[in-house]
Amino acid sequence: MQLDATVAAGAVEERIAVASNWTLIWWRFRRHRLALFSAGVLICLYIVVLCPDFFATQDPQQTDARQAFIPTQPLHLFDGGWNPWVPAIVGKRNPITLRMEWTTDPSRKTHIEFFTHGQPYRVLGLFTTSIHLIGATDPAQRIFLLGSDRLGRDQWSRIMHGTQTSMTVGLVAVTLSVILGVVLGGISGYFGGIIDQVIQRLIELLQSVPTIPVWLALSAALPRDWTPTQVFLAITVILSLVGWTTLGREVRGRFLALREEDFVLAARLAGCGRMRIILRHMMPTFLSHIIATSSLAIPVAIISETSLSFLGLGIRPPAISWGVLLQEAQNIQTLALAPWLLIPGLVVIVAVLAFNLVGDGLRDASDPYSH
Amino acid sequence: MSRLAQVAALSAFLFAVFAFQAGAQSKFHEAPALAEQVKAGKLPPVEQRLPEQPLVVPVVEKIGEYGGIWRRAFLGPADANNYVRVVYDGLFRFTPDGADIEPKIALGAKASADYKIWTIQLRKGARWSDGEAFTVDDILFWYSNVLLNKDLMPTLPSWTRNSDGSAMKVEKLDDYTVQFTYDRPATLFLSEIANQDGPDQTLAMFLPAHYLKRFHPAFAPKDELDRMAQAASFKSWTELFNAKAAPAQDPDRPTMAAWIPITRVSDQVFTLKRNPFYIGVDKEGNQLPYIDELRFTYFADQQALNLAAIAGDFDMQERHIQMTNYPVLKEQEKNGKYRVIIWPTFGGSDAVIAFNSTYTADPAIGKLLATKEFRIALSYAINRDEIKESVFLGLGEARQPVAAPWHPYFPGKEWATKYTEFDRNKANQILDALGLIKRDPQGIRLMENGKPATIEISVVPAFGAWPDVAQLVAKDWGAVGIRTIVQIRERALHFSMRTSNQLMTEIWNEDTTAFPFTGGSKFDPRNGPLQQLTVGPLYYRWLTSGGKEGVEPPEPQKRITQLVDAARSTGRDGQIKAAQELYRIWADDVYEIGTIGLTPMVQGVVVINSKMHNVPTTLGNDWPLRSPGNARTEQFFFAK
Amino acid sequence: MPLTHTATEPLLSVRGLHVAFRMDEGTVHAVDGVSFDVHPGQVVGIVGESGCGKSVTTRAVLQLIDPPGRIAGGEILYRQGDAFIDLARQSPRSRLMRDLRGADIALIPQEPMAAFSPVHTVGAQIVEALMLHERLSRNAARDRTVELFRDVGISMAETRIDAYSWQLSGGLRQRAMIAMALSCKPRLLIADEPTTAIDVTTQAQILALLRDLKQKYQTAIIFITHDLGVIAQMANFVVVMYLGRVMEEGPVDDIFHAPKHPYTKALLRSIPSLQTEARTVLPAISGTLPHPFNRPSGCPFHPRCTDMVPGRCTTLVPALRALGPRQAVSCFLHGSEAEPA
Amino acid sequence: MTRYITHRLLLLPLLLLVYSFVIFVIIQAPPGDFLTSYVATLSASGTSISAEQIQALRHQYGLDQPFVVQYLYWLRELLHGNFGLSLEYRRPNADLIGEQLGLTVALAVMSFVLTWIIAVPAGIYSATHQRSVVDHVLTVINYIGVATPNFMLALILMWIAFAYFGISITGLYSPEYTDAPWSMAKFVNLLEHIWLPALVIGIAGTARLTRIMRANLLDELNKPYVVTARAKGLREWRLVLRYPARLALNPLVSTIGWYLPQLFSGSLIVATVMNLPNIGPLLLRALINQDMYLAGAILLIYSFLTIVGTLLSDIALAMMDPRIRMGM
Repeated sequence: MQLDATVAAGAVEERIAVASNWTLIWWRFRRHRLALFSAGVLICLYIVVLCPDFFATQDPQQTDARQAFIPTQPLHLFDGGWNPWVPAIVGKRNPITLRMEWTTDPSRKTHIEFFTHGQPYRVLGLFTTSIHLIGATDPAQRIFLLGSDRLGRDQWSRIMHGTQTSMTVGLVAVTLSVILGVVLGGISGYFGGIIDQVIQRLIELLQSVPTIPVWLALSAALPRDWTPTQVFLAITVILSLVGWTTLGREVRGRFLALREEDFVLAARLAGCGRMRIILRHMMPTFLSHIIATSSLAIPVAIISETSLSFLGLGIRPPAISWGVLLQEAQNIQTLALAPWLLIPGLVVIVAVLAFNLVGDGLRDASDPYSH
Repeated sequence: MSRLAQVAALSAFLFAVFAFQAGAQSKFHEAPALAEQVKAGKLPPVEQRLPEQPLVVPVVEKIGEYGGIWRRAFLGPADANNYVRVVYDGLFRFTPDGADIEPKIALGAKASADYKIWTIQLRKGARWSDGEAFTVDDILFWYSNVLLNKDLMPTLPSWTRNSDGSAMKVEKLDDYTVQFTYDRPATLFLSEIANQDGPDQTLAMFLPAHYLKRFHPAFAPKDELDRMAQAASFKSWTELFNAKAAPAQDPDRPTMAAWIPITRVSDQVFTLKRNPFYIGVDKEGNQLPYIDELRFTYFADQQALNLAAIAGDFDMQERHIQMTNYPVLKEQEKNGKYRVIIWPTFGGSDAVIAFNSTYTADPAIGKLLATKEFRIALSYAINRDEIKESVFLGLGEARQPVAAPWHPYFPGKEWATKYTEFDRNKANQILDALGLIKRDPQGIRLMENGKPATIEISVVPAFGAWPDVAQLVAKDWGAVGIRTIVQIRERALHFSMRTSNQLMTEIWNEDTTAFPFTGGSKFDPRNGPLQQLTVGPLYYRWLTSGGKEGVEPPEPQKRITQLVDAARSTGRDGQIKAAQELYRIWADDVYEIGTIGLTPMVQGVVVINSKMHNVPTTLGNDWPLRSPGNARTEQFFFAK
Repeated sequence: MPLTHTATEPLLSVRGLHVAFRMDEGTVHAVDGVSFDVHPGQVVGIVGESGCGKSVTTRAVLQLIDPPGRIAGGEILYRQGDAFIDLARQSPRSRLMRDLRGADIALIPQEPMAAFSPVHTVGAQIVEALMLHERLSRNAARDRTVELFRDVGISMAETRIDAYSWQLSGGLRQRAMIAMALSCKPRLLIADEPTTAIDVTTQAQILALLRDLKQKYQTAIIFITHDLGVIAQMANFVVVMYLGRVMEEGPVDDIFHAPKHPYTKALLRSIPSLQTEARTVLPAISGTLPHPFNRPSGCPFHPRCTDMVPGRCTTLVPALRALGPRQAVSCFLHGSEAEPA
Repeated sequence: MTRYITHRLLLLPLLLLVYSFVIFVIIQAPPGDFLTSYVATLSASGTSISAEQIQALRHQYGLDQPFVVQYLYWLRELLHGNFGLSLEYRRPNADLIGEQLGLTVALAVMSFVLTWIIAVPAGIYSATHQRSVVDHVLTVINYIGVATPNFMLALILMWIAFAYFGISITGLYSPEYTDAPWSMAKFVNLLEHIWLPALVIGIAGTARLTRIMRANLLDELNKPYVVTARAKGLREWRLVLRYPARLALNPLVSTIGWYLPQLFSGSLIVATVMNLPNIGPLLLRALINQDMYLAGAILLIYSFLTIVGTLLSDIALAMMDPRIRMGM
């Protein structure tokens, strides 16, 4: 037994000896089972981002007055053998309360299929297909896996499209603020002196201006004829303009500390150019840290987007984002009628949770002093 | 409106006679709290507080009981009209059905045969809420020192103008009789007077001279005024005066209403208590109001307000209640100990799509928007039934924005429902006929300049489920090959774009349909883009600059201005004829596409405490009627 | 098999101590069957390269092993009066252990810089120990601390006790640390490489100080170092460790003059001495210290051993064998038995 | 250190001047002005205000002046210690802010206290009992706490309260106490209502703080001075509190200053959703209605408090950590 362990340990050691920093990080990261699982969740979400239409059962904007406020339709996989279906529903308006009331019709079932043909869509702007992950066998039949909203739009499909918007906002905003933060923070930390002072004051200024009015002002100042998509992109940029400061500070701190380290000094003595020192020597030492910090910043951006859209200041319908979907749930009264409209909130929580877990896992894994 | 005027005068006379008899025959009664103050010597007895001929207010169900606090909600200082509507502190007021005008603070009014001279009779012995006598001097103070003061009133309101633009003449005949003289027939005089109760933070046409003189440079030393203004952070005496003259901003300012403010509209709770000198009694001689106190609680958020309403936190509230909450309200009736009733609006349409016929930013689009057939096609393309079902809970009817069937101005069913049937083929045919035949790969029709026809609907999320309507309409228009972008905008942004002629189309409601000739009617292109939607900001400029700027309006629009002018100086029958013609033009030329009308969308869902009585089950519901003020709120009461 | 080297009863007797760290990659046996005795007033030096388990051994004595490490076997017998207590069986948080720590057994840690809290004054941290174990009032404890500072040769003791550790020089810091360790007159002092982090001159002063204090306080010392020169100056008895195992132990003279184990010999060869000619290259021990997970089979030292016997040394683990009354070695070359697998 | 503080204080007026300009630019950035949005509001009920009247009001309020003139006017008033008049409320801004200040601060202090008295012990427990069941449970709660937007939490709680108990939990008092004078009963009523919003506002902060406390303490627990202290024979909890916890708190203390502006501004979204009488909604409303002097006053005070808060943080940190104190 001792021998086996020794052999195994030997194999381990050999690998460690040749492992690059990145491989080490990956090994350490792999040990966090929750983080690994969360990374899986995020990958799934980003697959949805790539092609929400494939996952959507129908056009997310398709309205039908007579299919408003349909509750969730539970998916059944077996009906005497593999034959997925959802219960058929019938609804009528209550003459007294004027509420649409839905009941399942036990005599009928709506059969559904996987990889079925439905409404055509373009994949990444490359080709057109009409294959959907899931859909009713009869294409004319609409199914509402997660219920429908007040205009009779399918929440499942809307969440898929909202995922695309919100996850992209998070990613793009954080990428931009990472670039800004690294460049400005790096400049500040590397050169020091007056440049540092100016950038530091700028950061303080940006940090002390409350975000909501900045947001209001900027989003109101956007060109008036922009479409919701353009506004959406602009909002992403704005989010990153506000969000880079924290990272900028961190990068500066790291630069300040690193500047004094021996190897940078050595590189300078060896006559390396400044840019080269930054890119070749300083950057790699905290790249992993930046990645970890960024993955923790994405959920913050997502929550910002959600909150702002919720206030009606961010992304606006007919564009779909998680915040826009949650705006429906803003109305307690709607919630009383249709609690399933809170589901997008759960999606937000899951995504943010996953980002946080992955971020923490990455941070732990990338910290060479962790044990 | 001659019939209205005559009715008003006659009813005033009848009321007066009746009231006189009531006063002579029976002793008056008062609220227990007031009786105690009388006993303590703090108040004169009720007989001395009431005018010789009190206003006798008919009750809806039964004679009420004194006491209670009427809990309501408001959304802050900009919601001061909430107060205005509840107290309806006017010389005259609209009757509950909105068809007539009845005297309130005034005793009656009489017009000369040519409607150029109006005489208003005040109630002898009527008093302000601080006990001072209310006389013609209070109207003259307004006339000489407010209306004719250039600092306070840089431009004259249209109803006070003679045909040459100068102000009408106001003369005191005696302490209780005042005479208004115009150089034109002023047939709509009473309708205007019934709205001179200080709405929109303007000044009422009768002001407590004894209180306000100390804030006016005609009576007070200038340096003293400056000192007072500065102490209150005001820049000028006019700001000070305006603040002091607004009851909602100054609790010390006496009013004539049934309840008087004791806190300010800028407070968390805007509280009003009964006016011990209120001029009204019920037919048994009980001085009104029945309810002791009115309490408006501030809500920062309309959603929170609605939630509180569902929980039964208000005793009678229709303002800011969203129609979409009707089902929840109805389901919670028992738990919340309230009942929910519906007052459908007077307005012809609760979501109209208004077109800017003078849009210039994109000439190709502008040309389409100004084309009547194009608008007709888009009207046919809308599936109104779907809008009705999903936005209006299945209430209301598909119609153009014209007066309601029960109203004398109703132009006829043919016009009310013109172009409202859902017919995509017809829409496509018309669009094809307009030359919009070629389409891009997405199926969007190409305009003559080769660009896809793209229309933007600008919509403000504040006042109704209009964004939903916009999205439904956008989908329908897309289906006939017109790409439609919905832009949900902040109110201020939307308005400044409207004023600067940047909007293509917008969604609003037609809430003053029954009043095309008074106030800031939306049908009159001369009222400008502040009131009037996007019908054509450049037409407005042309009309107001005497043809120097802007774009000359087409014949039908010019005809509308003639009709409005005619109605202002003609009698009731002439007004009805003018209005009907106006609505026919409106529906024929589809300057606005009506969708669904006659729903309770605008403050028409009423939540009433189960214990509250005398609230009418049907009511003319519109802003000029000051609903619920026209329901005679002073006779509402709580059953013990 | 306890070894006896003097007639007196030992103060501390470590018997077959095992300390294991259970990690996700596997279990590391940081200390693997270590035995030695400490007698009153005696200095026991533990030598070995970094990671050989010397520090862990002494931490085990104080029950200060952090998770995931734990004492996996063996005895740590500490004499109190006439009886021995097995410290290995005490809970780390027990009252008994807490009473022993600082009062009976004190520790001088490796890095004086990090061993003091940077936000508390040095004096306060010593006063705390005095108040805890000696039940002194704050003022009395403070006076004692000033005395202690003088004892360890800190000038301006009254002001220095209100200094923060980072305001003191390395030497002063280590003196303060010694003052703290001695504050409650411990019977056993564990000095964990006390001179590693300080410069050579100061090092000599500190060693002299420790020697003086040992006399004055009659304290037994376990002295951990990788520096054989220091051992020669300080220790009475030496334990040589490699990869958690004792390679050789014995009185300082025997170890230095008659080393038996190839590892001890190699270590001794690597220190410069006056006999060594200048500019000769010191022989380094060939090979590198293996990774803890990669413990060699058989004798742990065999991959680096010049005298290694293939077969026997590579597969079997030699047990510690007494060579004389006081010296012992674990090497097949010197007649060690193979340990049962 | 005194020099350092004086230096920072001397810089304050200059910073405020810069801030006042930035703020003015921001609040003036959206198109239109107060009257545009006022007209828009009135339009909901069919306004009868004419374009001429609006123009007259615009002149009266000075909104027709060029941007710079308006700014200089505002600045002049500010220099006289006058925050100006709210365009919407027609009352001095200082009064309006003053009225809301008490409850805003009460709520913020409450959530601050809740945050800290929950987070610090929880963080310490988690770190000292790493990988215990409680640690795992706390970690899960923390993650969820951080991941839930607080307006969502407010909505869910309000919905639960409404759907299952049929009550509306908006506001800080029962209706009967809203404008009642202060009394014991009103205070008790306030306490009954305030904890829920305080919790909602504080929950994300609590989760974040717990996580930071745990991580910091874990770092500190591995430092040699902890071993030294342990070797001294200190009781474990006493040792943890006295040494590593103290050091782990330092980075947190440096964030305390950030609470100062928050005390003042209230939590905007939650306060709006839950209808709390708070400066947050006042600001949001002022911004949306372009009541620019009110918005400007609130933002300027906010910036001022941010600067002062940062300074206070630095001072607090210096008091906690002698290394920084001596370094100043």
